[in-house]
Formats: sequence, C-alpha cells, structure tokens
Amino acid sequence: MVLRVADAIIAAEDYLSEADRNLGDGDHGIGMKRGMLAVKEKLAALDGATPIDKIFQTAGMAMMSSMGGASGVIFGSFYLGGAKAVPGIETLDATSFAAFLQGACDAIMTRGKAQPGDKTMVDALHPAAAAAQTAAIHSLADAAEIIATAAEGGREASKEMIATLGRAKTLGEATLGHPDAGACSIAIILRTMADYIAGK
Amino acid sequence: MVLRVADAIIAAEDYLSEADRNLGDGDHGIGMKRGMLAVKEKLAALDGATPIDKIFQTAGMAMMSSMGGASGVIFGSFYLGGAKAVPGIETLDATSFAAFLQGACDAIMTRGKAQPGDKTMVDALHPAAAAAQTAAIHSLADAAEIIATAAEGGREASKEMIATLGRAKTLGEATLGHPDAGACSIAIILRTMADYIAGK
Amino acid sequence: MPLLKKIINDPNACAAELLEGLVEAYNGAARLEGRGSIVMNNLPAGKVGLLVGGGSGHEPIYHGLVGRNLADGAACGDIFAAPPPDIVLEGAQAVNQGNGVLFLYGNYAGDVLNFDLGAEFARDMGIEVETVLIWDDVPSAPPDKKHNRRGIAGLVPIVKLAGAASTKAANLGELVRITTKARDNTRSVGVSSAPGSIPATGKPTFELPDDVIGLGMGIHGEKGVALIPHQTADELAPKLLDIIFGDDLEFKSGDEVVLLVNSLGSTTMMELLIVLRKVKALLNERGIKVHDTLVGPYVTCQEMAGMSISLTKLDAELKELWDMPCSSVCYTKM
Amino acid sequence: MPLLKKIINDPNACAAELLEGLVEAYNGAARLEGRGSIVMNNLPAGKVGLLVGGGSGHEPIYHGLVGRNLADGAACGDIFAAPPPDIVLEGAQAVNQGNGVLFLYGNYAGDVLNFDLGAEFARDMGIEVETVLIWDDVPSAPPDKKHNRRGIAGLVPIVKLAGAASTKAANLGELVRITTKARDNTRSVGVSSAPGSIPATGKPTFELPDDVIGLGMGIHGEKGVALIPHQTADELAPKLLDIIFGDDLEFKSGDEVVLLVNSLGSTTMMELLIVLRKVKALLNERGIKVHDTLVGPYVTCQEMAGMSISLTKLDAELKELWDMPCSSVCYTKM
Ligand SMILES: Nc1ncnc2c1ncn2[C@@H]1O[C@H](COP(=O)(O)OP(=O)(O)O)[C@@H](O)[C@H]1O
Ligand SMILES: Nc1ncnc2c1ncn2[C@@H]1O[C@H](COP(=O)(O)OP(=O)(O)O)[C@@H](O)[C@H]1O
Ligand SMILES: [Mg+2]
Ligand SMILES: [Mg+2]
Ligand SMILES: [Mg+2]
Ligand SMILES: [Mg+2]
Repeated sequence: MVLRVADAIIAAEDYLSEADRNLGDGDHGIGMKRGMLAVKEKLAALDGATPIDKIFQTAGMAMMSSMGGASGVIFGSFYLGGAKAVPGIETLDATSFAAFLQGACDAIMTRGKAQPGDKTMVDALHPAAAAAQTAAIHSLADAAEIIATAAEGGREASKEMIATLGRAKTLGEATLGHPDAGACSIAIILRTMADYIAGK
Repeated sequence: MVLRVADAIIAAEDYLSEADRNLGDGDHGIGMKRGMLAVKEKLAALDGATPIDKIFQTAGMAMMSSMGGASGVIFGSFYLGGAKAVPGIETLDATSFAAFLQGACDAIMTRGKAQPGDKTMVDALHPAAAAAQTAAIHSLADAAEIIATAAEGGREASKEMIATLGRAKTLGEATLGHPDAGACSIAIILRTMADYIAGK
Repeated sequence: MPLLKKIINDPNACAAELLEGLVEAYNGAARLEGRGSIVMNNLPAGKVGLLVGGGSGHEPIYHGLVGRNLADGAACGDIFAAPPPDIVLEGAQAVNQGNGVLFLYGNYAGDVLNFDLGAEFARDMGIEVETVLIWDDVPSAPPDKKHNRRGIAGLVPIVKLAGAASTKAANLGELVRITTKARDNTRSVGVSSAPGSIPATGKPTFELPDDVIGLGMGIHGEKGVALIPHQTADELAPKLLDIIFGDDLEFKSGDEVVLLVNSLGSTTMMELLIVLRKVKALLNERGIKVHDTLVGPYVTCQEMAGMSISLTKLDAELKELWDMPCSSVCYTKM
Repeated sequence: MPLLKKIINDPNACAAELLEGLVEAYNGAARLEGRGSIVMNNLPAGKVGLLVGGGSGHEPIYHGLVGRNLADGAACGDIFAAPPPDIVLEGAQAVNQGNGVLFLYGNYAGDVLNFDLGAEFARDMGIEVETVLIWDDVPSAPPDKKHNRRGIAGLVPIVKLAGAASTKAANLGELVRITTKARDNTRSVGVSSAPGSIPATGKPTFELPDDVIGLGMGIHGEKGVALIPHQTADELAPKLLDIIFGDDLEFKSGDEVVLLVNSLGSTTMMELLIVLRKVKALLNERGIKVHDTLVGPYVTCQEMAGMSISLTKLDAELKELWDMPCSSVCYTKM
C-alpha cells in the first residue's frame, strides 16, 4: 500500500508543483517525489515479514531525512505519528486505520502548529481523521472510501481559505481560489490507499 | 557645416547602431551621437571668427575625448588629420576639400593600420578622398557631390568585404552582406557636407 | 518561453553536485560532512560553534559563508528546500567543539521545522543548541510581528558579525547575545523585477507583468508591499530607504552602518552601483555614516532579477567585530 | 522581447553614474580622478604604477580591480567603449609616482587605439609608459596569431599577479617582465548561451538559437569555435579544457595552476560550481594541482548568460605573488 502511494505521488509531481506555484515556491511535487523515491528504496531493503507499523515508520523516516522543506517534516510526521499510534498491529482494520490517521494528524499539528483553517495539508487530514473515527464501524474498504472522500472535501475547502502559515502566508487574500498543495498530496495519499484496499 | 553633420549623425543613431549590431557590438550610433553632442557643445563655445581649420580641429578633439571606442580615435582623426592638411585656409574650395580628405584618410590609416578592403570606414573614406583629387577641377558643390557619391559607393562595396580588423574580425565570412558601420557614418558625413555646400 | 539553457547535469542532482563543487572552491579549507553539510577544517578546540544553513539555489549563500571568522558550518538542503533534520544534526555534530552550537538561519517555515528537529536530535546527543532566526525583511510583516518576517540579504552582515563573535565569545550565551543584537540592528527591503527558475522544472518562480516591479517582494517572489510601475534608480532608492526608516529601529544622524546592496542574480553590478550612488547621497543627507559597503550578488535566487538594500547599525562592539578580517567563497574581507 | 526592467536612470548616463557608485563602494580607498579614472588614494611614493581599464558595463571589472596589491588605477570608458585617450592620460598621471606606469588591458581594437594615444600623450609629459596586452581567449585566434586574441576573464588572475608584482617591482621593466609572464601563462575559453543588452538601446548584444550555445564565443558575443547543441556541464567541461590543453602552453602533471570559473552575468553560481566540480576532476586526472580557485561573476557583460574557464600556470615567482593578500571591490584575498 505504501508503495502504491509512493508511485501515485511520484506520478503527480507536476500537478503538485503547479499547486505550490500558485501559493508557494513551486517545489512541492519535487520534494514529495524525492521523499517517495527514498521511501521506495528503503522499503525495498525491508524483508517480507516486516510489521505494519515498522513499514510506516520506515517510510516516515525516509521522507523526513530526504525531503527537507516544510513538507519533509510534515509528511514524514504523517507516517511516523501514524505508526506510533498503532504499535505492533498485525493487520490494518477500520479501527486501527482511524487510530493511525488520528496519530498522524496529532503529530503534524504538534510539529507544525497549524490549525484547521490555516490552509495547510491539515485541512485535508483533519477532516479525514475525524471521518475515520465515525467510519470505524464500517468495513476497512468502506471506511477508506469515506476517509478519502473527506480528504478530497478538505482539499476543496482549502480553496476558500486564506493562508496564515508557511511560505504562502504573506500572500494573504491572493491565496483564495487555489487549493493548498499539501492538501492535494493528502487527498492523493488517502485516495490511493482507499483504491488499494478496495482492490482497485 | 560641421554642425549640420553633427545633427545628421545624431539623427542616424539607431541606423548606425543597427549596422554595428550585425558585425560588432551594436554601439556605433551611441558612440557617434556622444561624439557629435560634444562637437556641438564645443563649437557653441567658439566665437564667430574662428578659422576653418580651427573648427575642424575643435570638432576632432571633441570627438576624440568624448567617444572612446575604436571610432573615437578614428573619427576624431578624421577632423584632426583633415585640419592639419589645410592650415590657415580662409574658405573651403574643391582643392582644399580634397586636401582635407586626403589628410583625414592618411591620419586614420596611420592610426588604425587599416587598408582598403579590411571592411572599415576606410573603405568609404579612401575612395572619397581619391575622387576628391580628380574632382578638384570642378566647383566645390560639384566636387562635394562626386565625393559623397564615391563614399556611398564605398559603403556599398564594404558589404562584399570580409572584416579583418576591429571587433568584427573574428566573424570572418559572416560579415558578408552587411555594410561596415563606420563606412555608413562616413557616407552620412560626406553626403551631409555635399547637401550643405549645395545649399540644400 | 524556452527552457533556460542552464549548464547543469541531472536537474534533480543540482544541489548535490554544487556542494561537491563548493568543496573544490574551498580548496582544502572546508569539507563535505555527511550528506549535506559544509564544515570548516581545523576548527579551534573549544570554539563556540556557529551553524548556518537553508535551501540551496541561492548561492553564494549560505554554504559559501562558511569560512574563517565566519560560519563554522552550513547545513544545506535541496534547491529552495530546507535541509532535513539529520543533515542539520550532522552539521551540528561536526561543528560542535564541546561548547555548544548556535543555529542561525532565515525565518522560513521549512527551515524552522527542520532545524528545530535537528536541534532536538542534537540535544538528545548532549550538544547544547541555541537558535537565532534572521528576519530582516521589513515589508514582510509589521514591526510587532517580527517573528513573521522573512530572512533576506541582511543575513550576510548578520552572519559576518556572528562569525566574528563566535571566534571571540566565551560561551554560547554570549554568542546568542551578540548575534541577536546584530539581527535586531539589521533591516532590509528589496524589489523584484523578473523571476528565477527552478532547475528541476525549468519553470519561473513567479510571474510579474512587464511594466511593474514588486516593492518589498521576497527573494522567491513572495508578496511585498505593492506592485509599482518600473521606475528609475533615483526614484526607487528613496522609496526603499523610507521603508527601512519607517520601521521601529531608529537610524539617526551620527549613526554608523554597514550598507549592503544585493543583487538577486541577473541584476547587474552596474545597476547596483547606480543605486548605491543614490543611497549613499540619501544617507549623507541624514548624517548616517557608512562604515563599510558590500555590493554584489550575495543572496540570489537563480537568475532572478531584483535587488535589495540592507542596513546594519553598528555600536562599538559590533564595529570591532565588523573590522575583523574574514575569508570565504561568498565574502572575504582583508 | 520587452525592454528589460533595468534599475537605472538616464540610459546614456549609466557609465558615469556607476563610477560614482563605485567610488562609494570603495568608501574612501579610491577616488574618481578626472572624467573617468578610478585611482587608489595614498599610493606609496615611488611605486611603479599599474593602470588597467576598458569599457564599462562589465562590472565588477575593470574599475573594481583597483585596490591594495592590485591595480593602482583604471581608465574607464562608456558602456562597452574603450576610454578616450585623455581619460587614459588622466589615469596615468594620477597613478605615476615618478617611476613609470604599465598599461594592462584587454586586446580590443578600440582599447589599443585609445591607450596607445594616451601613452603618446603621457610620454609627451615625461611619463614612462609600457603596455602589456591581455589575450587569454584561446579560440579567438590560432597560437601563432596571439596578437589577434581577445582578452577575457583571464584578466582577473593576470591583474592580480601584476598588482602584487607592482608593489614589489624595482622598476617598470621588471613589472613588464612579470606581467608578461603572467599573461603568457594564462589561457581561457568560454561559452555563451544568451545575450546581455546595451543599456542605451535595450537591444540584445547578439542572437543565438534556443537550442545551441556558442563554444569559444567572446564576452560580447564575438564568434567562437562553433555553435554546438546545448549540453550538460559534464559534457561541456572536457570540451572547454581540451581547447586550453590543445594550445601551445604545456600543462603537465605536477604543474600548479590558479583556476577561475567565471560567469558572464546571469549564469548562476550553482552552475559554476557544478562545472567546477567536473573541471577539478579532469585536472586531477592529469595530475594538475589547483593552488587556488576563483568562482563567480568577475567579468560580465550585463545580464549575459555563459561562463568561462581560465587557467594560470604558476612558477615559484608567480606563486609567491599569488599568495599576497589583496583587496578591492572585485576581488579580495585574505
Ligand atoms: N506548519 C505547517 N503545518 C502543516 N503543514 C504545513 C506547514 N507548513 C507548510 N505545510 C504544508 O507544506 C506544503 C508545502 O510543502 P513544500 O512546498 O514541499 O515545502 P516548502 O514550503 O518548504 O517549499 C504546504 O502546501 C502545506 O500544506
Ligand atoms: N583600425 C581601424 N581603422 C579604421 N576604422 C576602424 C578601425 N577599427 C574600427 N574601425 C571603425 O570603427 C567602427 C566601429 O566603431 P564603434 O562601434 O563606435 O567602436 P567599437 O568597435 O569600439 O565598438 C567600425 O565599423 C570601423 O569602421
Ligand atoms: Mg514549496
Ligand atoms: Mg561598436
Ligand atoms: Mg521550497
Ligand atoms: Mg563598443
């Protein structure tokens, strides 16, 4: 699953950089690709029996240490914070997926001090994590679909926000109408996970 | 007459720079204008009774000390060398005009070591000076017309030459088809003198 | 617009390759430490450490400011990207001589996130770390929100002063005090007229209409005070200085300053000197004495066009530090 | 193409105004003498004089190379135009301390004409004058026609060495000898990818198709060896070095050189460092030792894009001169 996510982000490089060009310095896709290439390399070195949380942790470390920029820490914390919340799990279910996303979101908000509404990737992740809590009663596949949809909704909602953090913060109202680049990445990540889980 | 020449060159700034752009560094018009503005300033400071050779000399000094570049020395030497050849004359006639041009041409060729055929302003001045010798039997106005026509012929002929001196020398065959910028200046100078003498 | 004809190899390897080249430019004085830190060789034992850093692509800073009486090391990220925390840690470890390390860098979200994590890691390993953020860009936030201001070209005099201080400071606290003073005494304001480009995409970093320039724009094209008509150097210079003088740091007759006129890349030295001429006249009018002048492309953003003016007010202590010689790829003073 | 948004005033006053700014950058160390010469203040009595010069618009050279252990003065012309002879004379008079003056400048027709006339005037006034022409640009003429070669970025190490020599030389003859050796030991080759522009017209200095670069092109866009496809730094570096090694100056294993990688303006430090990395590897392969490295925009042509490589071979005498510190706006060495 983590590998599929990596490929999806790598394929979206131009789209993500373009999103960052409207608000930031236009390198979000480049950084995410750099991180995901590192993820693929590190995962390839793991053996088949690696526990799930260890896979998430390896991916997070790979991103954190290869990407740099704001999103290196932020997206590295996504996997690292998520992994910490699901220690030792053997299979991913709707409940552990919700715990993963809550851990990821908490870690990122602690690190980056962003609140929902600041026009960051938190605006896609926070509604997704919230949706995951209520969706935990469903099957994993159904839950993942609900989560992905929530993330995409968050990405769309970020268009109507005014940036207050990161490089875009000095642009103020000029940020209206464009989605946040990091929110676009979160939407891709969670959509790809849902597709993978659904066997698509 | 020298003032009319100055105005004609100033008006031709863009044309001369464009000619230099094809073969050199594109600044011939800028330099000539700088020189001719200095000429106008210095001549304005002379009193009405200034002898002709002194006027030429003043113009040459003004160009030499204001223009810089290859053409500062070369075109300064035009008036300075010409003035030296007609010391103390009171009126310009066809004979003294011929002497002036011969002096100008000799001074420039000594200074710049250019020969006819090197694709420099010498290729307009040298035929003009030669025509002046044979035209000295005519009236000044007729002679000036013959001289101007010879200079224009030289400018045209320079199109067929390969540059061997100055900035254009490293361009070699690529210089074919374009007239030399300095030859364009000489043609303008001598045409303007002819027009002035003819009372046009 | 055609892709720029840059003289590079793999567009994604630019940062790594330029660091290798930079080590060659240092010709033995500095080395590449770990994955992305440039570190001085033969640091004096016990010296208080000074680590700078940030994204690459702004050469000759930051990594060019490593040198004698300058920074001990620089943690370098990819093009326009803050260095990851483990590179910061490697830099801190290499620079630390047992008496702690000051992290000094521009106030950008990505840099703060990564250097702060690097500082956590370093502290976990028993290295004392303090941080001073550079926020000299006046138009980027009001005076009561300095912590929102960006770091731009003023980093050069600030790092110069901090570097000199680091060779004399008895401890990390003293280096923090002096560096904070250098930072608090520095103000910059810039203008942008044309974008640079990102090597990996070839795309311009921002867009501007043909007849306007961005007053107060950041070095990556971040928003400034206003888009104003393109105008002459003599019209522009007083506008820029007025923004500095309108801020909360007093510059009065008799004050001594270091003046930096910086090009963002393709703005020529000719233009900088023409602006300098006017700036100097305006400072003279106010009775402000220029103790030293720096002029050139110190803080760039690829081939971006634009320039900035920085003033650092000197007191006796800073002046003594300023007058110390220093040597690096970016800035050398005899 | 829209007129470039240069930050200037009257486009015809650029040269005059930048000289005024340059004097401010020197901050008391040098002055404007006469109409267009930058001259060091407080020259040692009896010192053999060194006057450099040429057209403006190539900042930080030539007039930025006036400094301690560098040139005593520079005679400056208008943009891309050699200085007129009376400016040369004013420079020579100011620099002369009774023991004569060496004129050292790039081999361009306009410069030769004007400096030669200036030399005549100076000799008429009893000042001893000698001339050494800089002709380091290998592709501009075959080895048996060196007097047809242009002077390009190699002028920086040559002026550095001549400047050091001028403070030690017993007489003008000795300065001529050492400077000639420095010149004869220096080779350069460059490549151009995009034009600069003439401030007074806003027009580009030359034109090049989008996908080619000019190998061996001059710094104003003069013809070179060939128009070649745009290529990577690692492909280009060996081609450039091969042109230098194919010339008549032997570089062999064990030789020591000063290496200069120069930008013509908007080519970034990033690119220079990437090229430097490859050049250093190629020199290593040949056993050539780099004694010192200079990298940056030293010899520019407004915002022109392109770069050059220069090598100066050092013998014991030149090495000692190289190691002397020097200080100026263009180049400072501690
Ligand atoms: N403090 C923060 N908290 C959460 N997300 C952030 C924060 N700062 C930036 N981001 C996210 O990072 C994205 C930008 O990433 P990227 O372009 O890769 O880094 P940089 O800003 O360093 O160029 C933004 O779109 C935003 O979603
Ligand atoms: N040695 C020379 N002898 C005669 N004329 C010359 C010589 N060198 C250059 N010129 C003339 O000068 C012109 C170029 O002048 P200009 O562009 O003003 O100077 P620069 O070459 O210094 O830019 C050429 O077109 C040519 O006619
Ligand atoms: Mg970004
Ligand atoms: Mg010309
Ligand atoms: Mg970035
Ligand atoms: Mg010229």
